Amino acid sequence: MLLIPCPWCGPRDEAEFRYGGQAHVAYPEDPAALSDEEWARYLFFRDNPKGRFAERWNHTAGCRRWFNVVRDTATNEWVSA
Amino acid sequence: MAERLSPLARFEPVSTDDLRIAEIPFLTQVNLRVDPKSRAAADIGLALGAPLPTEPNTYASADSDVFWLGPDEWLIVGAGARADLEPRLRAAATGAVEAGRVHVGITDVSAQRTALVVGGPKARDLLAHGCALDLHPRTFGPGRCAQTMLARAQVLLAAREGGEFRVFVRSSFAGYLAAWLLDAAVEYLP
Amino acid sequence: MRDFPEHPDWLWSSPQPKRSYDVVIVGGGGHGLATAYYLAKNHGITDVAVLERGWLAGGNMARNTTIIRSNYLWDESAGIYEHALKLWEGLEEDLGYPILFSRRGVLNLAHSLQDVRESVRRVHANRLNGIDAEWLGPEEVKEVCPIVNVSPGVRYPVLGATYQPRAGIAKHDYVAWGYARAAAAMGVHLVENCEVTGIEVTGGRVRAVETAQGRIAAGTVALCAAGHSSVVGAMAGVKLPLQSHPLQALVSELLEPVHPTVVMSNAVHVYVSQAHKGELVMGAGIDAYNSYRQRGAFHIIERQMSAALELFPIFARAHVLRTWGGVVDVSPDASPIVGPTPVENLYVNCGWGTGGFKATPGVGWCYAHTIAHGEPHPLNAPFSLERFTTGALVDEHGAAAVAH
Amino acid sequence: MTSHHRRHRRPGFGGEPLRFRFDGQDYEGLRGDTLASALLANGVRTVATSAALGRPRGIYASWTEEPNAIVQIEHPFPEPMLQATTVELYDGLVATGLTGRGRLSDRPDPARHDAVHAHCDVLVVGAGPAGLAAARAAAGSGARVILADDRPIAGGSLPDTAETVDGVPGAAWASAVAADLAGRPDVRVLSRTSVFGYYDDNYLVAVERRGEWGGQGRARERVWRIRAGRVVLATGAHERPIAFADNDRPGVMLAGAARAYANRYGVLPGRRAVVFTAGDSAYAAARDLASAGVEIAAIVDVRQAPGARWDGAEILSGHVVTGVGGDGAVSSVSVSDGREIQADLLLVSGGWNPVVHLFGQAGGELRYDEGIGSFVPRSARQALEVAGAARGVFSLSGCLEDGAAAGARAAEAAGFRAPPRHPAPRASDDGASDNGASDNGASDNGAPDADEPVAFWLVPSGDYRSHFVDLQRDVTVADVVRATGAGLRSVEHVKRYTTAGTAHDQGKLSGVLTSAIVAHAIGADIAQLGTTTFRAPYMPVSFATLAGRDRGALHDPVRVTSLHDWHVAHGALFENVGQWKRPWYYPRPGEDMEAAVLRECRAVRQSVGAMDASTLGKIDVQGPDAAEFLDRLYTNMMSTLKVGAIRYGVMCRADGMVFDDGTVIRLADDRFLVTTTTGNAAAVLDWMEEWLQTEWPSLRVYCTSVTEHWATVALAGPGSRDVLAGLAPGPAVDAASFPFMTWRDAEVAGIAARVCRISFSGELAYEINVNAWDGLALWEALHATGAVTPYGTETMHVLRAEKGYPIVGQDTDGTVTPADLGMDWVVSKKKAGFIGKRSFARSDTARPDRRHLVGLLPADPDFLLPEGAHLVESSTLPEPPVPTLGHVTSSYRSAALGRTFALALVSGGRERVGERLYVPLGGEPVPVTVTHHVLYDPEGARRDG
Repeated sequence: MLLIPCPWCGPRDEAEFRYGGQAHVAYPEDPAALSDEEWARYLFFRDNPKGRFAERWNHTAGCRRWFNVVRDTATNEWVSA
Repeated sequence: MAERLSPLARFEPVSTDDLRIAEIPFLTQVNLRVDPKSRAAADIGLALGAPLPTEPNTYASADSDVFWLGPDEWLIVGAGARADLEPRLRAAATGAVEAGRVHVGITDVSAQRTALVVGGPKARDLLAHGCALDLHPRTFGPGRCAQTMLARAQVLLAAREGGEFRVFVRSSFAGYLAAWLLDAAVEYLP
Repeated sequence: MRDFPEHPDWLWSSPQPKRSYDVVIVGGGGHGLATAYYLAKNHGITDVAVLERGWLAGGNMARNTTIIRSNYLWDESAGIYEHALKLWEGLEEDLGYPILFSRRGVLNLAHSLQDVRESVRRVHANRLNGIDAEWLGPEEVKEVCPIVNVSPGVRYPVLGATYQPRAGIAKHDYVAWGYARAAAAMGVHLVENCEVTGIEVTGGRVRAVETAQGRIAAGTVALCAAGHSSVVGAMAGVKLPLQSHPLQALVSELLEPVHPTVVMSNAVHVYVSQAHKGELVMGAGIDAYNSYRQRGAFHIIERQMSAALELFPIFARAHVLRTWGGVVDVSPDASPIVGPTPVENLYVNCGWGTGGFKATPGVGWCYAHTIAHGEPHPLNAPFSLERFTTGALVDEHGAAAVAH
Repeated sequence: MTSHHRRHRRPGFGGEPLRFRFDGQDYEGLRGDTLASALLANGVRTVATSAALGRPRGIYASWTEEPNAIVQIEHPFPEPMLQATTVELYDGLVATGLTGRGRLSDRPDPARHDAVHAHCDVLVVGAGPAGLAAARAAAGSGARVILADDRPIAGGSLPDTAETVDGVPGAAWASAVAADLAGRPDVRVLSRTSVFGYYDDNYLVAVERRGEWGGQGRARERVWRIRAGRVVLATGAHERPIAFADNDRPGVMLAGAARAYANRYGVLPGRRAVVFTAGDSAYAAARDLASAGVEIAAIVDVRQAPGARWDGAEILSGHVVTGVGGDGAVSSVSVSDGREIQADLLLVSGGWNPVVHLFGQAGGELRYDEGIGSFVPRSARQALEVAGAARGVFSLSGCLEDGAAAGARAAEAAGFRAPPRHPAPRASDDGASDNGASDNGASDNGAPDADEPVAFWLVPSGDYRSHFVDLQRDVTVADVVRATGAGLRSVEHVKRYTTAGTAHDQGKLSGVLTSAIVAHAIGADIAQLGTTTFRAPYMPVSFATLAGRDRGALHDPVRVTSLHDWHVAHGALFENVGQWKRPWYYPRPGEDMEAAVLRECRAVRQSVGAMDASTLGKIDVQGPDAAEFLDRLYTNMMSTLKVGAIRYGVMCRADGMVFDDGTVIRLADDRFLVTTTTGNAAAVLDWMEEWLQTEWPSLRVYCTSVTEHWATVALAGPGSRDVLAGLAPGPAVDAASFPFMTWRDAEVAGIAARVCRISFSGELAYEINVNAWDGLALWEALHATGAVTPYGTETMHVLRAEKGYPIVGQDTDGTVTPADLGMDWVVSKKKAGFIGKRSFARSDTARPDRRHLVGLLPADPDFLLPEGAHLVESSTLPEPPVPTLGHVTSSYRSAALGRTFALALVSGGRERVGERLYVPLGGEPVPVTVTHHVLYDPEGARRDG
């Protein structure tokens, strides 16, 4: 049970959150202008590093805010910003 | 015509020296969304008699209880039937909304949740069976509130004076949560 | 109880890696070993090294719940899993190793009307594909597995189940070691403690791998790195649509036989069999977040126990002896990716998520074919990287939420 | 029956006699006994039979590390595979020895189990000398402390010894410290509580054995879920066995365990003993046993020059035990000098292994310590300290000091200022110990530890087939050597080849020994070889304990609407839809499902029916940009919707596949009410928040769930207008004044309501929304008219299917686009963009032969196709695999059509309308005709009544 640092509510149990995967993946400005390959990149391809990973969480059972944190996926340690 | 009915209308309250569990039905509840730094927020605070609490996981009590739910979200709870609460809040915000770019979300959610009081010397022990928050008075004393999980239901939990807690739960989950509380309370009941 | 077959007196040697091979397989798990075996056996390609960063078959091959079945929904999936099942049925003889394939059937339980519809759909699809499949009502479920609680009073009652009689379990170490031993005997080099740290690509073509034991040149490099596929793929500049998650399993003490089959339930999140010696082997849910940590969170185990006792009250006083976790690589449509990459002579086999073990012989067979011929075998052709661009996904999500 | 093996009763253990039965024989023990100590007190030496080889096995250890004495409890409730050494004796206990396998009971387990969350600044695991000292130091700082210990009484192995602290017996000192701690307001002392898992972010789980069998509703076992600021692991050490011939015989016992039976339980495990040791600690054991009345025949010490001295027995230094004799249990001991010594007890001590299991679980790294011949903590990742024997500090005074320092460090790291140190307790150090069963290497003469125990694991021999490494799995040195001979080089491989370490004790005793023998066999360095991975749980935990109270009705929340009690009272059968209970149909006496549903359908098509639709998700969307926001989410245009009007909409995921559908009501220029499917209510709100917060923060919109604020009743059928008019005299309800897809505020039966004219059945219909508190009043008022038939989800499904309306999740499966559903009309061609639009242009998604939603009419109008059946081209099936054309998504018997019909997703289906296809169901494939998916009232004439 990870203890996830919600920037608003403080550290809370993982069970209160929904995982959002890689952070900083913006919705394309103009999807129609993208090739099928570029669109597939947006839809399906996300980083999956072993190590530091900027990721998103949503505090669904709490303040409902989305936020980004950095976690080491090899150790599950939180990396302070 | 039938009476109005609360979600736990058939729940038998518990009242022992160690533990009290009862529904507080028919509270007027309004969900408020607004930028806390806006004039609308200030005006609503004035109308409520106390500024909107901006410290996460706290609540303010004035005319009504105002619970922090998120950085731009509050639950305002008036005792009993207060049909005027939502229009009053809307009226308080109108000036600011009309004047500028601030917008508000004001929604009557009175029947969305019902409230339970969980009190008595064993209240904290009982809640600890299903709530992962640290409810020690050092960290969760009177004036603190939190949206969290209690057993497998989402709740808004608030600490009040005298070691009493108030639990707001979605109406559809109320029966489940009450049954769970009674089951967990077995060891604390005579 | 020592009616249990012994491992042979000789398994494999630990050669020093050569400086160059025709084919280098990255990852010495079940898939890597099976691929090496079929490369040698079916295609006569024996100048092969299987490079393993730890000990052979120590990743997901050592961590799964050994369920073997082929009752998948989509024709593409059914094709490759059924091919695997047919190979399983003759594998003991083929490898000359007692892999303990135990045909005991699998029940996939349905707990809601929606489950029932999806299950019946899968049964009919399976039959068209020549896969044995039946739909059983609750009483028939009870006949197949008397310890399942089919009473209508439980929170999510059993409304029926699909049944594949040819499904079963095997001993995972025996399977891996059988492939390893047979491959080694044909000249394949199995190199342990040989982590791949880089992949050399020049002119759009793979040339060599850098390893903990030095540079090894390779005509072809075939990735079989399961949970670590993204990491290895990145070494060659190949980005894969994968996310790695911990998946847990657990085992009880040895118990007298009570459970004659394999039971899986997506809705209640249970899959369990009683292994050859008597231990209950049970899979738990997947952790939601990306992680390479080979262990999951405890609340998932607690939830698993709650679900297990709903279905099997008799398990109440069994004990959890050991829990563990593997790292599974999950693709967007919960189906694998097997085939060529944009880098010439570099192949990927990944994205098996929670379903890799049962596919072992099938994927080894098809992947070896792909490597040997430079183009996919018809059975793995649908599982290309391109499908994410065209949208021709093989979406086993619904069926594979807990598919093992 | 008074036992001749019972020497005395320890103070603090009561002494109340308890009757028990083992293997069919009645015995008596004392309160405070374990089953093992009680059996030894009764002279029972053979307790179980080995699993693979059928050899007799006795009691080898004294606590959780026991590999041999595995029993089945038969009464009061059957429980398989418990260690006799950890079962606390109680009156009436019935147990049997096992042969490697336990037995599950098919009687329902009456016991209750629960879980509780706990928080502390410092968690101390283990209440031995180091743990007690740590807890005392931490508590003195004002930190909130939890001290968890798995034994019934505090002190770790202090009660196993005769040592003193501050001049009082160690056990008494420990209970005084524990009592003092327990009395402090912010300290919680948990006894009989085994910490068995150490997870990320200092989350530890423990099981407390509370000794109840369901009486008074008390939980028998409780899981503690502990979140700790800082952890002190004071988990002690396990004594290490030595592999020699027949080392598995009853009568072979760890020296520390024998000492524990003598001191803690007042039980003599034998009469005449030989001690076989590689270190000093066994001398203290020998001394204690001698003073308890056991004759020590000899001490066989593998060292040439033992540091310890004792003149109570002959010391055979530089020698080893080569085997034991006896018919079953030990009756003699063979020594390398050729002697055979008569003895019924052989005490073994190969050194001590720090208990590093939790440390390992926490992700800590180990190093091999030559000095103690075992693995000790090197570096930790989590916020923890290790103290005492768990990190190789074995002397009592060392443990006390180490523990106090660790406790103070932990408190300081957690933000508290530790008080000045207590004066260090004076320990007798005559063979001191820590939790678990650890012991020290201090010699009798008080000399410093000049001669540390050597690493000695194996007595060399020409035949290793009875040198046992893992007693429970019957793994011998010969098996390990066979594994390495097969080419294996990794301890993990050897573990799997031999099964060593996989039994009940998970290799607590055999783990390091196996590594050592592998190292020996392949000439490797044990430090390089390492150990196998440490995994939770540290000791076995029952399924029921972990399931806790999440069982039966509490397994998962049951969600109900405000009308639920009425449905129950009126005989509804329910369908589980996610966590919701929805009325499925309302059978009347004598009706089966088919009859009830046909009746309900007829009622709606011919008069009027009412359905509880309260479970539909409802989201209040407010703000100046609400219309723009919904335009981006829905495939169709919402900004053009007029206030007072309603529009049906579909949402796709970015991949273009249908995600949800529902109606959108415009309440004001800047306010909408969105409805979602029952199952997707939370997902849609999350979806909206995700886009608002992460992609479009500039949009001025707020979303609020109001699902349960409203009770929603669908009133459908040609008679619905009259029923509504009768109850709501206010507004005009004629078709012109209250047109389709509009809404009105009205009073219905005196209740403030929002009435929407929408239809999911094709009939004239209204959806009446009231505050959920008034839901029952509305529902009863509707039924009081006498005109209304309640109907459930099954009827709703039939009616909508007749109209070709898809159900998301039934007629879609995550691979279906709006175009596949024949819903091009719901996909805006004008909007610049909406979520999913780009995906429609992908080559596969734009394919003309995708699966389309179509209707099917079986050639036999009475034949009901099974939902999930597939379609093929020809009436004769070729050999498999046969490609499918698609499958039946919905299939019903229609009262209105007077026949059966189905909906199906069929490859290129719209181009196949009129074609004959076949449904193979075994036997002759069933012929069906493809039709348009709207089968009933395709002109929509009925919706206005």
